[in-house]
Amino acid sequence: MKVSRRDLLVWSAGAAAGLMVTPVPWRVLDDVSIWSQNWPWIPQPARGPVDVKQSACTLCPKGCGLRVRVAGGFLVGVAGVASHPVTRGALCPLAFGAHQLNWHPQRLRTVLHRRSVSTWNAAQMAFTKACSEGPVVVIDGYPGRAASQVLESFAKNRRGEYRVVLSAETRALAPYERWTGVPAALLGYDVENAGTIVSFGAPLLDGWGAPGHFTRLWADRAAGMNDPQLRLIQVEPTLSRTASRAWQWVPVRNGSEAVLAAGIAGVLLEEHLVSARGPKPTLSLTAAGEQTGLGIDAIRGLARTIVARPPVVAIANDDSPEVAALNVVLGAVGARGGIVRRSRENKSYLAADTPISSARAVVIDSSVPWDFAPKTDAEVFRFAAWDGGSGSADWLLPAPGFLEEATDVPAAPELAVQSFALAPALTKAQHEVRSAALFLSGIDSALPTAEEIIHARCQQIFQSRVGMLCSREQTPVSRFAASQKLEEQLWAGAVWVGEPVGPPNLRCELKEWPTPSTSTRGEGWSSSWTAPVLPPLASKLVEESGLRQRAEGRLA
Amino acid sequence: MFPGIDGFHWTVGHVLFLSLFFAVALTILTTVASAVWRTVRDFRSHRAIELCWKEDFADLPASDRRCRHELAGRVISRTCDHNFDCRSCEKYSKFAVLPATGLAPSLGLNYPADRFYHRGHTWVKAEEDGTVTIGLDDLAEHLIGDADSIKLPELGSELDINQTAWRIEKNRNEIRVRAPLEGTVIAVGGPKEGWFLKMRPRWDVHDPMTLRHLLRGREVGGWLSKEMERLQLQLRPIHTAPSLADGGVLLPGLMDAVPDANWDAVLAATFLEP
Amino acid sequence: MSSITFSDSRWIARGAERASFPRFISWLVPWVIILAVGVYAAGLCLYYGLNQTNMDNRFAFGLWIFLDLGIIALGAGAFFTGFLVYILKRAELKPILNTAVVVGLICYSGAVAILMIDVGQPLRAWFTFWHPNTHSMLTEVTFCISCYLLVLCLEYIPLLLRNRQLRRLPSFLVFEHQLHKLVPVLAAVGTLLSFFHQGSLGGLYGVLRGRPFAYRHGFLIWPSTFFLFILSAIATGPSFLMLVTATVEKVTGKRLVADKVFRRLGLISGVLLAVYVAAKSIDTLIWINITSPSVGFAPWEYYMHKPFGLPILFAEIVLFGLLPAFLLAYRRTASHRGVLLSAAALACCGVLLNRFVLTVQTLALPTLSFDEFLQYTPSWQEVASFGGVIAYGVIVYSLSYRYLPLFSAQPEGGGKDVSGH
Amino acid sequence: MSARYGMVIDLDRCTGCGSCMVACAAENNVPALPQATTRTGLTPMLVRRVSNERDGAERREVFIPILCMHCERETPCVSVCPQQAVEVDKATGIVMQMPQRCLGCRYCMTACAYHARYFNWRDPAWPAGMEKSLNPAVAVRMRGVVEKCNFCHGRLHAAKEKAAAASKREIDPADYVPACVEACPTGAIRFGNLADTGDPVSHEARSPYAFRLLARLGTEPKVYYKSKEAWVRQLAESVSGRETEASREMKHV
Repeated sequence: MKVSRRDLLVWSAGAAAGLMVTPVPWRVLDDVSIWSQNWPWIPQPARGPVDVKQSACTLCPKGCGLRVRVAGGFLVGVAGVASHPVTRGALCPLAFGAHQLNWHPQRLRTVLHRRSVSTWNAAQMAFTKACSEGPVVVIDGYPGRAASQVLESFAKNRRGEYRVVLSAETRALAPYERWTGVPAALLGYDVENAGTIVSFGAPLLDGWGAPGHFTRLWADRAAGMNDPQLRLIQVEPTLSRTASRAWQWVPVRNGSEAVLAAGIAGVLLEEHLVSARGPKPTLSLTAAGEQTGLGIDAIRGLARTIVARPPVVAIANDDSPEVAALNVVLGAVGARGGIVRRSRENKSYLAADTPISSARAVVIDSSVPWDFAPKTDAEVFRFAAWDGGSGSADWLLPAPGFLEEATDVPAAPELAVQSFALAPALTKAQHEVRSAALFLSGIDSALPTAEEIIHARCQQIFQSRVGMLCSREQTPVSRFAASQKLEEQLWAGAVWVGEPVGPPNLRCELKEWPTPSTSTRGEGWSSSWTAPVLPPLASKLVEESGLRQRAEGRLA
Repeated sequence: MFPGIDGFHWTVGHVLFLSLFFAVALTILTTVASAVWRTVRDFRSHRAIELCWKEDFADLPASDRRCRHELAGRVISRTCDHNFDCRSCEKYSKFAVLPATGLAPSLGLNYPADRFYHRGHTWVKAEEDGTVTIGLDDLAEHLIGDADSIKLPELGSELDINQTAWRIEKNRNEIRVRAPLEGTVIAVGGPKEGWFLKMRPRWDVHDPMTLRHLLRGREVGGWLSKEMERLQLQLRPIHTAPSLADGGVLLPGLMDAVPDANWDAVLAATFLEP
Repeated sequence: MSSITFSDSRWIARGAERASFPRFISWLVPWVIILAVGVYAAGLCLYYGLNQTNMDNRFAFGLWIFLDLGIIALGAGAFFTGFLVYILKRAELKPILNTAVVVGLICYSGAVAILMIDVGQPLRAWFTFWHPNTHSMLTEVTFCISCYLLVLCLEYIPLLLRNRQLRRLPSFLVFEHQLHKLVPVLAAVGTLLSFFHQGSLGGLYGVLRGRPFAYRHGFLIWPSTFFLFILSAIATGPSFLMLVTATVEKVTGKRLVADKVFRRLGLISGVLLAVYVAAKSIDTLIWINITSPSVGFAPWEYYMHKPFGLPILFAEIVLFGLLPAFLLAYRRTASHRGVLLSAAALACCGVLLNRFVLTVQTLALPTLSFDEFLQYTPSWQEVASFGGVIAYGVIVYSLSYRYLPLFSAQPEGGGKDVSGH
Repeated sequence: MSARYGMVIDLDRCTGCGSCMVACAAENNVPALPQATTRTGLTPMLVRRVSNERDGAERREVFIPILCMHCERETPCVSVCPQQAVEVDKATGIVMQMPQRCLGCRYCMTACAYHARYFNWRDPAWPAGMEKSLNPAVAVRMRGVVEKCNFCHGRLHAAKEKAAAASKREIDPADYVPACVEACPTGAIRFGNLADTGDPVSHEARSPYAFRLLARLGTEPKVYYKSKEAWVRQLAESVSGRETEASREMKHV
């Protein structure tokens, strides 16, 4: 029979109706809802039991305590350690995304020789050759570690130099090193006992020192109080984060902080507001009043306010000698709540930025900030976990990334007391990495290994019997029966904190008011961040919220 | 939405909202369903063709829906309201008695008086044996001339009145000729035979009621003159118009003679296609 | 016409004068191009996601929602005419009934199409039917619009089946006949649905407690915007129909609808518009003096951001409200065709402006005291899909006008409706 | 008994470091997409910098962490969602967003007075291998759905499981601390059960210095702020409630 149009119509209508009573359409709907929930390209998180380990952050010399979540051998989360004696659970915003850093696209995965792919053997041969031909300079960005010791002794053995790139906080302490003879790296601010802190542009609440150390102190003693125990006075041309939260903000003209310091010192001495004797500033008060744009009365008032609640300490953002001198006038050097000596040992470092006269090779440890480039024509062997791009080295050698190697963590630069912690490796690199220390001990078998040094350090702490071991509860070192126990606990995330070296522990000679020097200032909120890259999640702070600007130059 | 789906909980809102929604949805679906069902029913009860004709009739221009009595000149002007089916028209007898003043079929067209004529330009001739013969009337013949092809119904097929009885292809125009009355096809002819169908009507052909709806006598003349007028109007742009106007002989095979007239419209009008 | 060139005359209603096929095509071409671009843009949005648009977390709604609200308001003519003709038995409006249905179908299908692009997960659109939140205005809108779109299709079918070729199939013609008999039911249902979703579209913003600029007190569960939207929609729907018809008349150079129909539409539109303006003014006063201050927002806040100054409020109420209302309703002015049409245009602009203010200004204005006033310019993808919908409308209408008996009462053709009298 | 979890954020303690934002993103597997901007980014916890609009020494600034306020009364986003993808958890008072049911209509975003809801404008993506560093406790949201803060619901879940394992009915408050609270270096963000009068947070919420943003909208947000500075407390109000250049000049008009 022939099918008429009508038949077709009827047939298709019937088919459509019939289809509705079959499970097909409903099944399809159901599937659609499932498809639309997990497309193949939506990444699925790592599986496996999550265990929580304690460690310490090694991304900058502040050594914050970390509570790290690990799943299937991968880091899946970072948090602070509430029981940590210094950071007290705080971390810098960047650290919370640090567990993603090892996967950063800019991760250095192979040895690069003049930006072209090479091998570890080639690097080793090149370096041994260089060593045989001349002296070697080793540059470290994080002194005081076991690894640092390895680097130093290698340099010594080779009649080379061991140099250090100091953190902004330490550099700011340079004048005191000149006047007291105590290395800046061993000085610290006794902020716990300070009554008034005058900050000359130092970002005290914005990345200065160990996160959570000062900020928590400020939060507990000052935040939102009309008459706080701790008076934070911020001297800064612009309304910075610190200034906006400070008890008082002194908006001076740009670059006139030092002048203000001199002005204040002048008032203090003239009105006998301080007992300590110090050199009289050459600058007249009127001049100070003009140059700072504050006026005489404001400066007088400020001087009186400052001394109203002792002890007082002035903190500079750079190595300005005037601010240091103000501290001398205030009698804050070597006094309680002022600038104190952290430990009795005496150890000074050669700053890295002084020109390198004669060297055949320069080794740069991965702890050195990426934007530090040595002034030299020697062959540069640079260790780095991330490739910052610019060709500042002949050799780029992939170093362990975040928590990929075990290391020890000495005290943060601005601390008033010694501290010591251990950071166990919690994950493995996906490619071959070597730390500078490991590389050098491969060249010179006479070198002690980092493990031995750490072991020895634990021994030493155990024998000294001073200080506390802080984990959930605090245990005096004297309580420990054996060094192993102590070491175990340290590996498990406990932190050793020494005791303050009782004052007076500094003698400061300053005859006349210093002349201004070329100052080096810290760059800002992420200045102590050594890696050339930021954790991707930092984009939340920079691009997605505009809460922060990229610090110019670095972390581009 | 339904009990068992996660996160479901009855609330007054649900009850009101959903019942309202389903009421609406149900109404819509019922409407469609009933429309479909009625359609099917119409086909079952053979009312479909009648309905189609009603629709078509309704869509004819008023000028094509003149009452036969107007054509016969019994009334001045009257539009048919019975789809040309005078058998059901109660007014028919009222007017039928009036004297017809219409003119006899002329214009050189051959309209034998022993035949009945349908508005679709077919004629019906009642035979003694109770069957009828059906053919195209002269005007239609003149228009079409020689057809390219003709599709006739199968023998024994039932035809309803006004249903398409046969189709004629001419110059890529499809002409659908309407059946003048209902019945069963018992024989098919063609142009050569001079007739197209022989049918056994559904009702007794000798009963005057059976063929009442068809034109005859003077009505035919009136009707034809109207048709000629219409043709003239539709073909005016063409120069054959005078030959129509002066009552001259209508050209045979007009479609070939005047190929570029709007034949689509002309044929539609002639064979009662809206 | 010569027998070589293809001709679609067999598909055009007998006796209806239409442009030649080639001319018709040349008219369609530009629109088809616009439509194609629109479809491409929409494809981009579906494939790459809504990052193709310039919407963002605060401007979560953009051009598209304005388009939806706008065309749905203008499409209200469909249900309202149906309501007048079938429920209130205003036979004199029958001539524009068909065109109303087509316009309605275009507006609603266009709106639904845009909505499907606008949501982030179109595949989950049906979830709303599966887990409806009966407290959400959007649920009401979704249900009603989908139902009403179905109704409009059903109302369109009889029109479609009356195409000269389709009607030749007896089954089609009979079905058309039967369906047409039931259309009043559909008209009633459509009226119900439309009243609800036109309202719900207004409620959409009226319930936004978090946006004091849009938030309104109301009656029972419905904020005042619910009723205002219904009013404004039915007030401008007829005006839009007038505009469409007039445009068609201009394009085709034919008189399709008698002037009295126009004047009747104008009168209805004018009177309703007047009522709307009155209601709107009262609502605005209540909002300025009670609703907004009660949640701590001084009304002047809303108008201190350029370009959304007080002039907008003035334009909405007077320029696009009172003025056209008067022009449409007053016999003297309404009898002048030009005035009538420009008044209708004003009325349509008014409803569009109202929707614009409610959608765009609401989002642009700050809520938190430290928010900034936002600017937003649609991306080309948004604009293109917008244009696509317009083109789609023109094309569908052109096709319908050419092949279907839209204006059944037009002098040229036959028609069911002239047989009535 | 059912809890009413809420927060008190001491704005005097907030230094705007942004640790909470990063910690939140890391905890909830929020992608960091290179194309994201301040207007299309995903920041369920967002710290905003606000000034008193004065100049010179007069100028003051404050940092305001903005997150979902978990409104209690007529929760705007809940009532508007067409398909119950947003719900208030009766047991905790937490406003829950169900990404797997969300249609992406963004109606809830327009309903939120705090702009605390974010839309996934793009497919979530991480550099090669980095997906191994995602938090296993939280599923990644797909493109085209809305997300927001849910008080780290994953952690609540974990705490409940822990309690159940120890066959306890109530969870130990110490076990349930949202990531931002944990991360805050100054302890500015405090989290707790407002229903429990013994809870220090519910006590702080009643302090004279505590306030809630746009409280007059009447949605009863459960995130409180605290500041001793009057101008900061004024921020709770709308523009008119706040002394600004704009408001002053407008009032003259």
